Amino acid sequence: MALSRDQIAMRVAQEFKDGDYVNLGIGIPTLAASFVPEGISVMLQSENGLLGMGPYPHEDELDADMINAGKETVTAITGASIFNSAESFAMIRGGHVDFTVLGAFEVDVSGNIASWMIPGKLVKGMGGAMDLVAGAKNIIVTMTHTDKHGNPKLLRECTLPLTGVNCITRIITDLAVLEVVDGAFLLKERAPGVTVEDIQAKTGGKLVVSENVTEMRV
Amino acid sequence: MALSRDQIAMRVAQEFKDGDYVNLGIGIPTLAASFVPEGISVMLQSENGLLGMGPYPHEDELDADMINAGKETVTAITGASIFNSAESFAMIRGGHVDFTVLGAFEVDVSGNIASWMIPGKLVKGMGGAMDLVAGAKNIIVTMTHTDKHGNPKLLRECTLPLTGVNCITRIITDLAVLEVVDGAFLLKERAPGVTVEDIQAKTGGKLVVSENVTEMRV
Amino acid sequence: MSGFDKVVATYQEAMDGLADGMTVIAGGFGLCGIPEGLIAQIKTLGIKELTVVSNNCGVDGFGLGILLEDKQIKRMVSSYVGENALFEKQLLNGELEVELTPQGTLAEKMRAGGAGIPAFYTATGYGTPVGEGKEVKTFNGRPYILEEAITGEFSIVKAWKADRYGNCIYRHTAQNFNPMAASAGTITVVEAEEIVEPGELNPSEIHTPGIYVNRVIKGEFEKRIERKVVSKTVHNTTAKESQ
Amino acid sequence: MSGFDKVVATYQEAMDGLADGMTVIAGGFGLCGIPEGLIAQIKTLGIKELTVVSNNCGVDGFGLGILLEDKQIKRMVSSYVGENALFEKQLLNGELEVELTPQGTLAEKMRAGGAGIPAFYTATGYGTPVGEGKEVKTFNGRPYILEEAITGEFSIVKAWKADRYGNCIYRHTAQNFNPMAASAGTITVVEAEEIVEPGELNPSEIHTPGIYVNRVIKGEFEKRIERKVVSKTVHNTTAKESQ
Repeated sequence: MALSRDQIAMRVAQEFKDGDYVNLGIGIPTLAASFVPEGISVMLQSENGLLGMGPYPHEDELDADMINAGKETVTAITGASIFNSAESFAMIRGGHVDFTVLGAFEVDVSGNIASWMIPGKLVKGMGGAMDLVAGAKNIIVTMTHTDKHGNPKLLRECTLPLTGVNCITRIITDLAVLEVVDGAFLLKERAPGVTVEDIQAKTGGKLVVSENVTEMRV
Repeated sequence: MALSRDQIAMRVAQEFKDGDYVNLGIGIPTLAASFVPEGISVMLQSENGLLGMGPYPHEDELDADMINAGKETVTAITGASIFNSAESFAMIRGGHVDFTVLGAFEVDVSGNIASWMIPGKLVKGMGGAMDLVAGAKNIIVTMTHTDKHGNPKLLRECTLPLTGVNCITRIITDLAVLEVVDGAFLLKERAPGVTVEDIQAKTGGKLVVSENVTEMRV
Repeated sequence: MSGFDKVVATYQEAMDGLADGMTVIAGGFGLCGIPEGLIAQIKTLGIKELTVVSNNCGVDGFGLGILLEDKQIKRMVSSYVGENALFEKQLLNGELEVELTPQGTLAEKMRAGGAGIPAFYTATGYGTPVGEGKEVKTFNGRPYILEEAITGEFSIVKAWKADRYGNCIYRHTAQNFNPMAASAGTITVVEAEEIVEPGELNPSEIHTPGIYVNRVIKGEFEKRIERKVVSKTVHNTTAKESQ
Repeated sequence: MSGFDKVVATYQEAMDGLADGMTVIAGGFGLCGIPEGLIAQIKTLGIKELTVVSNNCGVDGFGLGILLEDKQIKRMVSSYVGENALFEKQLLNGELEVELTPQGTLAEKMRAGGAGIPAFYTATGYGTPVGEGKEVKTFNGRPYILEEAITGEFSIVKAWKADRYGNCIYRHTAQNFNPMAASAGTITVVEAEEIVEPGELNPSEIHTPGIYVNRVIKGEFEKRIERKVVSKTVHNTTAKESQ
């Protein structure tokens, strides 16, 4: 059965190692912060200039000068640092952030990602997404395996304008965990109750099935 | 009569306007800080990361963490700021420093300057000089008009490796004040008791005499 | 040090010299750390045909959004826009141009503008619409695009505390783009919550040295929150560990 | 947050992994703000064929100068060198190479290395020996040269206070090249006068965020003064006005 948003986030959080600096996009990626495994600490980077982002504030902690990259009110953890936007993206672009987790409209077998623009719809901008996919050491894309019409979002070649090229290494969907290897999606894990054939049918680009496909632990 | 070092410095200080940010090189330029005219304030930038450099410290103020670009112990004035070297040269390169005053071996009618390297002698490096001549809005060269053998230092074309090209606008020597205009040295002021002919004889590059050559006030 | 006293008393003095067609670089991220009074003054002045460089364009009726009301902005350089209906309408009408720039590239372009770096290479945007028409060069086997610096006739900046010499510090994440904006304007105007005397700020804690600043004015700020999100749970703020 | 505790107890751990032929980027300006104990550890390790990137190379018997004694440095990238006799001798002997780089370009190259900017244009050095062989491009009628970023296997940094997460602040002009060095090393080691607990440093006053730092060690510093100059006159420190 397809995973819930929380379950996808739970699987994402299993990627983190103790001591990782992580930038989480809006949506499912942000949920991953709630499922960091026992004994593991990660520090959250918010690209508007905060390293060590904490939970949302209580009513009495609200501060207009303390927001995250989604413009939401936040707190800082003990030991956080705050800096300007150039410094923040120096961290990102310079490869100092260990993980970036973000959503996408499409990814393809070349590791390209399209996540910011649907022609014909109003374009609001890429924000920090292009910098993040160009800079982070490891990028994880989280999304549903297909769109709401059932069309594959893992493609041979992205059809939408790109956010970045040749940058995606790992994709975690509601059906599977895949890596981008040698011009194909390498299937590593499948959601409980989902068959390899289901995944094959819902994947647009070339799929290579790993010798040992395991079940996602969620 | 040729001016003393102090007199050259005194003439340099007359260039400053109230509110100027100034970077002074080692030697005569540094002396200029002592002759800033009444009613005028300038703020000194030291390229190792100090804006608002003060006088040398008293013995009881000595602090190894407080030095100037010449590696000498210094103090900071009230209202100073201290920053890293990249920020310091962002200020310089970005044209935020109003005046740079520095010495030179040679200058020429194209506004080129040679100040850091004499082939055959040990080369110690350019330090911040190349950044300063590339960045400041106004550069004043202070030097003796001739070398110790009496050879001109104001030339048609510099013979030594350059520090910067097409960047010098004003030269203040022990004999004269000159500007670099249209491929020539424009003589604006002469030292008391020094004739235009003296200056002409000691200048290597084309000299144009201003219609109204005044006497340097020192 | 009278020549370094940059404090002005009125918004009129603060924005004196701003004219039609100029480029204004504004600090702020969303509604956080924006020079509210300086923006209001630009509206009052009725200056038109502005190019505004800012990560966002405010919201309907607040922040840079108020400059849309009388169509004062011709062109917007931002990473994320369209948080307001008027912006969308003017964009679709062709009354407003937008140059979308990745957030990190935008920050770096402003910094470069202030630092005398005319252009730099970045991997951000290579192979995307952002990279189209830009020079490409490969370093260590990876392709990068050339991005040029941004400067403006005016920069408007919001500080927490500024001293009379223009030294500024920013509060929490209201820092964001403000230091880069401060460095990139020919005339940089700082609107501060508090003006202090020189010496009250620790020299090593100053975010923007006064050399970048031309005018300082004390402002009153509404500090509107764009997205108020509150936690209902008890939490400690030390770690993201197994919450 | 155990995964973020970067404090190590010994200099051996601090410089673990350093090997012959590596590039070491060092903070400091002259003898001000130099990681004395980390330099001593490199000497102890006897690592050879190093490329050292630092504004200067210390003096005879102190600072980076001690690495010359056993000819550990193959190549020096600096803006100003030769404050010591041994340096001069090895340079003239051909035992040591020097790449002279303008001070501002050196700082920017380190920053670029840390910031993922592979190269940038600067006017500094155009038309001089520094510009020879470098790409030239004209922006707004002015020629600029292309300078590439510097990164290193190790960066050694001297902080005033560092917390366990690696957040650093520097004292006075001992800041200098240290923040850029910190950003440009694959492994960045900070030697601090004092190690504090997370939370003791104000987040907005941190000069180097801990993300750039891999190891932190508490050092003891001699802090030698290179040029002690003392004023004999009575002065106030408020202004350079008509002294």
